[in-house]
Order: sequence, then C-alpha cells, then structure tokens
Amino acid sequence: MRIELPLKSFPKPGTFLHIKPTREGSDPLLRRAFSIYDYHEADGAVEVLYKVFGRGSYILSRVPVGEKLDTLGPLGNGFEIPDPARKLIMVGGGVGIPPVYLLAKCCLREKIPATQITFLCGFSDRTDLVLSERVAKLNVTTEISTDDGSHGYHGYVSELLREKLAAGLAGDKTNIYACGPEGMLAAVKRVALEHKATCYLSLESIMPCGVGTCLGCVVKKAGEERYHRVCREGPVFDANEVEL
Amino acid sequence: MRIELPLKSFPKPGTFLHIKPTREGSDPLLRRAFSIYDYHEADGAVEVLYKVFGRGSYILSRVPVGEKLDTLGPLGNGFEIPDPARKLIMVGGGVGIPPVYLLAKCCLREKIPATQITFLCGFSDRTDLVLSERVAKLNVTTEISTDDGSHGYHGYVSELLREKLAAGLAGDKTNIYACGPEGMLAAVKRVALEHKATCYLSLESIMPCGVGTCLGCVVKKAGEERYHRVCREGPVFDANEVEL
Amino acid sequence: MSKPNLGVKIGGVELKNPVTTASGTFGYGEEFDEYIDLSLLGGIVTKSITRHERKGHPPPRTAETASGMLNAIGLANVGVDAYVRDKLKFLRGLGTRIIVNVAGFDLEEYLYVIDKLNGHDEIDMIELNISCPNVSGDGMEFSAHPETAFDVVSRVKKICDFPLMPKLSPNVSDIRGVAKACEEAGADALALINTLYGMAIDPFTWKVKLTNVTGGLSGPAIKPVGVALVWRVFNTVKIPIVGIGGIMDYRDVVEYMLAGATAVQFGTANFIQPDCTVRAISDLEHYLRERNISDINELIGKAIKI
Amino acid sequence: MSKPNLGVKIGGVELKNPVTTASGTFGYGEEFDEYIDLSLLGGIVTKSITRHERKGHPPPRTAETASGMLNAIGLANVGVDAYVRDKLKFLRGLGTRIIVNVAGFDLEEYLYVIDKLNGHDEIDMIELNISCPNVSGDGMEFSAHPETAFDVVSRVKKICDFPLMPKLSPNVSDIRGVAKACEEAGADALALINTLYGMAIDPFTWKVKLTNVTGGLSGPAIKPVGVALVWRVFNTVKIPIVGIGGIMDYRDVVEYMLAGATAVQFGTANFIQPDCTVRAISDLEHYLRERNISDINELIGKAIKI
Ligand SMILES: Cc1cc2nc3c(=O)[nH]c(=O)nc-3n(C[C@H](O)[C@H](O)[C@H](O)COP(=O)(O)OP(=O)(O)OC[C@H]3O[C@@H](n4cnc5c(N)ncnc54)[C@H](O)[C@@H]3O)c2cc1C
Ligand SMILES: Cc1cc2nc3c(=O)[nH]c(=O)nc-3n(C[C@H](O)[C@H](O)[C@H](O)COP(=O)(O)OP(=O)(O)OC[C@H]3O[C@@H](n4cnc5c(N)ncnc54)[C@H](O)[C@@H]3O)c2cc1C
Ligand SMILES: Cc1cc2nc3c(=O)[nH]c(=O)nc-3n(C[C@H](O)[C@H](O)[C@H](O)COP(=O)(O)O)c2cc1C
Ligand SMILES: Cc1cc2nc3c(=O)[nH]c(=O)nc-3n(C[C@H](O)[C@H](O)[C@H](O)COP(=O)(O)O)c2cc1C
Ligand code: FES
Ligand code: FES
Repeated sequence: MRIELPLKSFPKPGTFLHIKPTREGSDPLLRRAFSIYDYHEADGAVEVLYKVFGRGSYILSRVPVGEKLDTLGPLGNGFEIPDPARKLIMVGGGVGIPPVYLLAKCCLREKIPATQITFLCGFSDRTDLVLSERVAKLNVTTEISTDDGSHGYHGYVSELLREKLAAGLAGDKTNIYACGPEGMLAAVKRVALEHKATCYLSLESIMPCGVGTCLGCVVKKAGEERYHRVCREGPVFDANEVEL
Repeated sequence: MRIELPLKSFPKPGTFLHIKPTREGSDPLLRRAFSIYDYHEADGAVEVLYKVFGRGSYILSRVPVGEKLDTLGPLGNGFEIPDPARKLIMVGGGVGIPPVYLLAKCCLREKIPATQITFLCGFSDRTDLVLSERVAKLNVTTEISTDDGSHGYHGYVSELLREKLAAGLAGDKTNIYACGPEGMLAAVKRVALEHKATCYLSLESIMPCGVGTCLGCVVKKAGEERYHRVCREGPVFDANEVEL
Repeated sequence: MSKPNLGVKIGGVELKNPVTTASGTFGYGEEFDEYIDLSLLGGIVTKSITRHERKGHPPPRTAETASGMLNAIGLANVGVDAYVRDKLKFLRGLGTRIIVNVAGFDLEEYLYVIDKLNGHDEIDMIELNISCPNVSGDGMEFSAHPETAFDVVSRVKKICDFPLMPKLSPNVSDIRGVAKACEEAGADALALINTLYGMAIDPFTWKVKLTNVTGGLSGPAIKPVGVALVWRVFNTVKIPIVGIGGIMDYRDVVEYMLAGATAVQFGTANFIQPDCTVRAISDLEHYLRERNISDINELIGKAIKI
Repeated sequence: MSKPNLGVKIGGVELKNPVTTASGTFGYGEEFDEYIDLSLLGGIVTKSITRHERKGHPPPRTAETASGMLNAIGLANVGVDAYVRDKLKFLRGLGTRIIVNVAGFDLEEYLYVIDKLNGHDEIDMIELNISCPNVSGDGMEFSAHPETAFDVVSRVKKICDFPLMPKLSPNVSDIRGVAKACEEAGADALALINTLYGMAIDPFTWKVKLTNVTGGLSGPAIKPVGVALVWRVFNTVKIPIVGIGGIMDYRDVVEYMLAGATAVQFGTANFIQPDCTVRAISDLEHYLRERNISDINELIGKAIKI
C-alpha cells in the first residue's frame, strides 16, 4: 500500500507507521503498526507492505485508492546504518521482510557495496513469495527458504542462516538484521550467538498506543525482571537486550 | 440508492427495508429502516431514497456502487390501495416522501385517475427539494411548501393541507396519506379530524429489530395505555389508532 | 469423521445443542418462525413474565451505543395467565426446549407466577430473572446481595416443578458470593449475564435517550464482561452455567464455553441477524469437525492460561 | 460573543478547562510533549504510583475488544521515591494541574506513599485509586464496599496535604453507598469510573488473551456505564465529580457534564488520537459559542428527562 505522507528525508529503516483502519464507528478501535517498506524521494511518498491477517488489515485492504488515511509516524527506534567494514546478513520472515528491505536499500544508498550484503527471505510456503519481489531487484545475494520446501531452500530460514555462517561468512565479522515471527527471531538469535555474530532484531507486539505511554507492547529485558517498550525503545533491539 | 433485491412482485407501498450499514466491526451495531421508494418491474430492483443524518446514513452514502448490502425486508404493514371513488391527498415531509410517492405510483398503476390525486410535499427549506423530483413526474397535482417560504407555499405543509380542504376538497370524501416527522404527522392528523377526512400515517421510530420482537419501536395506542409496534402493526396506521 | 455431538445438559435437561435465545430478544418465538426453523435451536427462553400484564415504558425505549444498545422496555409482557392460555400452545409444538423466564418485584410475585406455571409440561425449565428491584425490600436487585438471592431462590425452589436457573446481574461487587448463594439455595443451573446498568444523553438536545433515563446495556460491547464473570463463576460453583452477553456468532459461543459455559444465549444478535442462531449451530458443527473434536462438551472451561 | 468560560473547580482546585487525562493512559506526560501543548490541558493525572517500583505483568498485557480494549498492565510504575525524584521535576514546569494517582494493596501502602508526596507543592491533588484488591484484607477491592472505602479514605484524608479525590470502581452492587461513604470520609471530589472487569479468549488457540487472565475494560464500549454511574453519584453526593469512561471527543465531554460531571478524563482515546484532548478543548469552546453559553459550568447535571 502506497501512502502519500510527505516526508522530507529518507525514513530510518525499522521505524513504523501507526495506521487507524477504522474510518467510521469505534470498532475495531486501535491503530495497527506497519513497518515502512519503501520511500520515494521524488514525491516523499512512503509505502507499507502488509498481509491480510484479521480485521484491521482486511479493512485496509478495502480502502479505495485516494482515500485519506489516519496515520501516525514514523515511530520507534530503527536500524542504525552499519559500519561498511562488516558483512551484512538480512533475514526477513514473511511480513517481516519490509523493514529489512528498507535497511538493505539504505545501506546501498550509503554506498555500502552490494557484495557485502546477503538477503535471506523465509516463508512457510510459496503463497507469499511476492513479498520478496523488491528484494530480488536489489542485486544483492538473495536466497529464499520455505518451511515446506515448495520454493528454494527446504527448511526454516534460521537453518539457512546457520549454513551461510558455517560456509565461510565469518560470524564475528558479521552483522545480522532480522524481522519476522517471534519463533523465527528466537532461532536467529541462537544461531547468531553460536557464531558470535552481532544481531539486531525488529520485534512485533500488540501496540495500542505506539508512542510509549500504554506500556502494553513490552518485551522482557534479557537477564532482568524488567521490560522494554517495543514501540519506543524498539522495535529494533540488539538481540542480547531482549529475552524471546 | 438503488438496491438489486429481486422482488418478484410490486412491493406494498409503506413497507420498508432494514439495512445494515456496517460491513466491518460492530459499530454502529443496528440496522436502519428505509421506506421502499421505487420499484423497477423490469429487473425487480428496489430503490430507497435517504438523507444523510448521522452515522448509518453517512456510511451508506459511501458504499461503493456494486457492493453487497445486508438487507432485510420488505418489512411492515404498508398502505392499502384506496377505494377509487375517494379523493386522495398524499402528504410527504422531507424523507417522508418516498413511501407516499410509491403509494401514488401504485394508485396510478391500479388505474386510479391522476385527477383524483393531489400530492403535497413539505420541506423546511429548499435544500432538499430533490426529494420531490419523481413526484413531479407523476403528473398528479403537486404542490410544494417550505417552512421558510424559499420555495412554493410559505408555511407548514399541514397548513397547505388545511387550505386545500377548506378550498373545496370535501373532507368526508377524502383519504389523506402522510409520512414525515412526528410533529408534521400530528398536525396532519388534527387537520384531517377537523375536516372528517380519513387519514393514514406512516410513522418513524427507532427500530432495533424491525421484525416485532424487541418492543423498542412502539407508539402509544390512542385512548388506551397500550402500545403498537411500529415495525409490525405499522409503520402505517389509521390516524385514529395512534396517539402522537 | 462422524457427526460430532453438540448435545449438552443443563440442570438435568438435555439440549440438542448449546445455542438458545436470550429472554426479551426473541419474544415468544412467533416472530422468528418465518425466518428460521425453530426446531433446530437448543432451546428458547421466552420474555420475562410477571403476575399481571405489563405495558412497559413509554418510548423511546432503546438507544444505540458503541458496539451495543441500551434498552428500557420495562418488562412489557402479557402476564402469566395470558401466557399460559395463549403462548404455551404455540411453544408446545416447536420441538425445542422451552425455558420460561420469570420476573417479579417481590417474593410473592415470583411464587405466584411459578405456581401458575407448575404442571404445564410444555415447560422444560424456569429461568429466574432476579435482576429486578425488590420493591418491597430495599429497592436493590435481588441478585445484588448473596442473602437476598439465597432467599428468593430457595423459596422458589421449594414450590417449583421445574429445574430452576437463576439469571444473574453483572452489576454486583462479587458475583461469586451471589452464585454460591444460588447454588446453596438449590439452583440447578445459572444464567449470566443480564444487561449492564447504562445511560446515554444527546449532547445536542441535552435530552436523555430513554424515557426511563437509565437502561440495560447489551451487545458486543459487554462480551468481555460476560466472559470474565462466567469464568469467575465457573471457578466457584459446580452447577452448569449458561453464558450470555454480546454473543454474535459461533466464535463467541466457543469463547464462552472455553470460559466455562455449558450453553449460551443469543440476545441482541437476533435483532441484527434473525438467523444468527441457526447459522452458529452449523458453524459450530463445522468448527468441531475441522478440529476432530467429537463432543462439544470437551470445550467447557478449557481456556488455556498463558 | 466574548470568550466563554471553560474554567471549572474540583475540590478547591481551579482547572482552566474540564479536560484532563486518565491515569495510566498518559504516562507522566513526557511522551505527549511532542504531540500537544500540555499547558492547554485542564490537568494531568499521572500513572498510579505505589510504595515500591512495580515492573508489571508479563506480556501480552492488552487485547482489543468490540469498541474497547482490555488491559492488565499490573500497575507498572517507578515507585514513589523515583517519582518524586525524577518525574515531578518535569511536571512542575508544565503550566497545568498535576493530579497524582496513588495506588496501594493495603492501608499502610497508601499512607506511606501519601506521606512521601506531602509537601511537594508541584502537586495539586491526589487521586486515590481504591480499585485495588486489599491483599491484607478480604482481597476485594477497597471500593467494593462502603465500609472499606470509608476506612481507607478517612485514614488517608487525615494525613494528606492535598485535596483528595477517590477513584471509584464500576464493579459494585451500589455505587451510591460507596460514593456517600467517601464523601463522609472527607473526600473533596470523586473520579469515576475505573475499568470494568473483563476477559477475552481466542476461540481458535483456546488461549486467554492476557497473561493475567482477566483485565480492565475501557474505551467507547463502557461509556454508557460511566455516564449512568456519574448520573447516579451526582444524585447522591454534593462534592464534584470527574467523569471517566469511553470519552473520545467534546461530545462525550458534554454528555458526561450533562450527567453531572464537573470535569472529565480522557483515557484510551489518547492511544488512538494523541491530540484528542486539545482538540476537544477547542471544540468545547466552539460548542459553547454556537449556543451562546457563557460558562461551561451551566452544563453540569442539566440532562433533560423526557
Ligand atoms: C512494529 C510493527 C511492525 C509491523 N509491520 C507490519 C508489516 O510491515 N506488515 C504487516 O502485514 N504487518 C505488520 N505488523 C503487524 C500488524 O500491525 C498487525 O498486527 C497485523 O496486520 C494484524 O492485524 P489485524 O488487524 O489484521 O488483525 P487483528 O484483527 O488485529 O488480529 C489478528 C491477530 O493478530 C494479533 N495481533 C493484533 N495486533 C498485533 C500486532 N501488533 N502484532 C502481532 N500480532 C497482532 C491479534 O491478537 C490476532 O490474534 C507490524 C506490527 C508491529 C508491532
Ligand atoms: C419505517 C421507517 C422508514 C424510514 N424511511 C426512511 C427513508 O425512506 N429515508 C430516510 O432518509 N430515512 C428513513 N428513515 C430513518 C432512518 O431509518 C434513519 O433513522 C436515519 O437515516 C438516521 O439514521 P442514521 O444512522 O443516519 O443516524 P443515527 O446516527 O442513527 O442517528 C441520528 C439521529 O437519528 C435518530 N434515529 C436513529 N434511528 C432512527 C429512526 N429509526 N427513526 C428516527 N430517528 C432515528 C438517532 O436517535 C439520532 O438522534 C426511516 C425510519 C423508519 C423507522
Ligand atoms: C430489548 C431487550 C429486552 C430484554 N428483555 C429482557 C427480559 O425481559 N428479561 C431478562 O431477563 N432479560 C432481558 N434482556 C437481557 C437479555 O436477555 C440478555 O441478558 C442481555 O441482552 C445480554 O445479552 P446480549 O448482549 O446477547 O443481548 C433484554 C435485552 C434486550 C436487548
Ligand atoms: C492501559 C491502561 C492503563 C491504566 N492504568 C491505570 C492506572 O494505573 N491507575 C488507574 O487508576 N487507572 C488506570 N487505567 C484506567 C483509566 O484511568 C480509566 O479509568 C479507564 O481506562 C476508563 O477510561 P477510558 O475508557 O477513557 O479509557 C488504565 C487504563 C488503561 C487503558
Ligand atoms: S504501544 Fe503503548 S507503550 Fe508501546
Ligand atoms: S423494531 Fe423491534 S419490535 Fe419493532
């Protein structure tokens, strides 16, 4: 979905928009968060890429083109542009691909050579392959995995990641950037630890306010009995900061 | 608004459709009642004519052409086709015009001569004059009143009715059919009584169910401490049956 | 897989499925006869009846609210004599369970109405609406305090020919005490929730939206309250629970059963979709098939804590 | 017409307008600093504070419901010492009234926290959240019964330097008794309502939607309950009432004031429109102008019976 949201500058990858799906009545009540997928410097338009899960995304999918949308953002704390010396592995699972795609695009824009970047896309099956369309156009090494083997590597994308790291990509010189379902992120974190790779995760959570005040979206801090707000301290965290 | 609702036969004038405005979520919750305005025997399509008051009608006004609408009906007890010997005066106030228009159309269809019929349309001002467009095309004597005098007769349509009855139209040989705001109907009833005219009123009321079970839409029976269900015993009543 | 069992048992009465209708939202069944096959229903709970005919409050009697509605019908009903004379006839033939909701404004009225109903074997169960103000008492609802609830339920139970199901109000400090009192008083089952206490005012005309000023809130808006109270009561009593409040489709039926309900009642939903009940029944069967659940009773109280 | 007066007075404290924020939905104000001019607000009620820091419940802490949401945050807060040390500094400069919401799980905790707050003149008023379970008592909410409410409010009032506004729970059999008890205990104002007791279960995973199982229901769904209880309390006590529950815009503010509220709190609405409060303030001024009402206090309790 393309949203005309005049942003003067390139949005920080990993930040998100908080969109009100409901235009009449008060049900569904809350906004839905969507990672910024792409940005068009020509007209400052922002794009989000979403899949129809439940009510909110369904309603959005039926908004006629040209309609006004009630949108907050960009919100949250995104990915930092990495040190050009590092090898970069982007890992996107399903609707987790958008923020990582924007990060990769940003890195190239910052003149980080495409050869430094590997992009792994994970899907449960082939139905959502479209989500990786633009990734393919980035001209970085891209591999796709499906849990059911119907396309590309057969297995979890975290396993594909493990093989990449085993096959040469020195872990301690590598940054991993991942977004996807919690289970996948937990697995990616484990693999990253095994190979001493630096790892950043973009988390999802149910986000009533998106601006840090309701304390509804929290994730547990690693090690201590405290919580981070995913919408404010996150959604991007160093994998060592959070407990999944 | 035109609704493809294959009705085999011509609907009874005064009956209504119960339309669910909400297509997503549960707010607004209840259906809205709309009198059947017109019927197209060619394709069996029904039309309703409405004005945007609040949430329900607003949402309906934004339903894209071709969308499916959740509709119940025709419901309720409509107007009986009158004895051809009687003079007929139709009185429609604003969005009360549709059911009376359909009755007039029905009468002509039943070969009642147009000369028997007088149609009085009442408006507060000229903004809603469009509601009387098709009435004009019926080729029956039609007069329009506006409370502010901005078009046609200056004053309440009930006053216009009184003048008509005073000027010749013998009350005791006349049937009056009226639909409109409660205040107007009460006035029409008074005028009809003065001139001993038979009078039928189509009432409005807040209608949660429309089928007679919630007992929410009631109107007081004339004389006794009992109630009629507007959706079931009505919406059309002999003026003597109800207390306004 | 063979047809899953949808049958449930409430206070000794077997229902062919857990889907019944809520009192006051289904009349005496007649109006819905033309929309659905009533024999498919697990049961019908008829509109509250009282000693004498009640005409109800002057209109407006309802107002729409966010995902809900307010009503102050005023327990309009034909009175027990006319009910027995005119309504039972129609209900007899329907091939579904008939649950008669009885209301009263003092203990005597409850006893009087029950006495008139005794012996009529078209009736399968009595739902006792104890959410009425006790006018000859402190004016509070009978179901507001365990003591008053125990008193009315135990007295009615003594003379009642039928299984007895008190219907509880959500407008209480601790529904567990009231539920326990009803169980100890001999209730065979419990129905909850009745409407929440509510009110609405038009900000432009300054007029209250109901002639009765306040009314009962129902609809999807109150479902979380109903589910929470069913869960609470399920963890308090042993008798079966009939869940009520904001149920619109089979998913809501499942939610209430997972919270501890053995059966449910559809109320406001009947106004929006006259066939909501029969649709839910076939959807429930489909839901069970998909999951290879052979008996719907396996859902009761099975909510998983996380 | 000259600028209408929007100022109101609560327990001796003058607010520049009736629009304040509800505890737990506005943090300590910081997050909204970038969205709205906080000095425009009538006041800010800060998140409940307790004796010690509370981390709150594990996620998920919220779930969406029909026109509402459930929350079980678990009174997460920094604790009174850190509050006084770190938060009051920011609040001091804002140019709006600061109302500190205090929670406790036994009488001592309330007294301890109040004692720590005494003397800090950045604070204009205390909102006493008595909708917490009394863990050293019967485990019921303090506001569930007039006796317990009277006890805690009267004891706190004795030592409290600031005007005291107990916040009432809607989950009671008769809120009038509780309100009267608070008034007799010396409360300067009353705030109502807190959230309704609620719960939600996913019908497909069978999992409860909150780790805490049950939570508090808020949002437009509960507005009719809040309006009804404000109306009831308005007809019971003489002290001013602050209306809470499902307020989304100026029309809801008007509705609550017509029911008897002198001021209001915006809660869940802040999550959906961060600028809902300031928008409502300008809309209220426009509303009064249009109707030639010179003073917003003329709305209080003016609902018209029909
Ligand atoms: C920071 C962030 C970025 C996101 N980016 C994208 C994106 O780029 N593309 C995309 O398609 N989706 C994204 N999501 C998920 C999106 O916000 C919605 O949750 C999703 O569209 C489902 O909402 P729904 O209204 O369709 O379903 P709902 O009707 O809300 O619920 C469907 C199911 O999803 C659950 N759910 C609701 N909200 C969330 C949530 N915020 N996170 C996880 N589960 C939830 C519900 O509990 C329910 O079980 C993002 C979420 C977050 C927090
Ligand atoms: C038998 C019948 C026939 C009708 N025919 C027509 C028609 O042909 N054309 C047309 O434009 N309207 C018609 N109406 C009115 C229509 O049903 C709606 O009430 C109207 O469109 C306002 O609804 P809303 O959702 O836009 O406003 P809402 O948001 O529902 O409310 C706007 C105001 O209208 C009031 N209101 C709500 N429902 C009703 C109601 N049923 N009757 C009166 N006031 C109500 C509300 O209390 C509120 O004050 C008819 C009503 C009835 C009962
Ligand atoms: C219009 C209307 C009339 C009602 N009449 C009664 C009644 O007579 N007796 C009763 O016990 N409950 C009555 N109720 C309450 C319902 O039986 C049910 O408990 C409540 O509406 C909650 O269920 P729902 O949300 O599915 O509607 C009535 C509800 C409505 C909406
Ligand atoms: C996420 C959330 C957190 C809340 N935290 C508190 C709290 O800490 N203390 C309190 O007294 N009320 C708390 N409340 C209740 C609100 O202050 C308010 O009473 C309630 O939400 C009803 O108002 P609303 O419908 O406008 O949200 C909280 C509500 C929400 C939604
Ligand atoms: S969504 Fe409200 S604090 Fe994060
Ligand atoms: S609208 Fe329900 S009885 Fe008429």
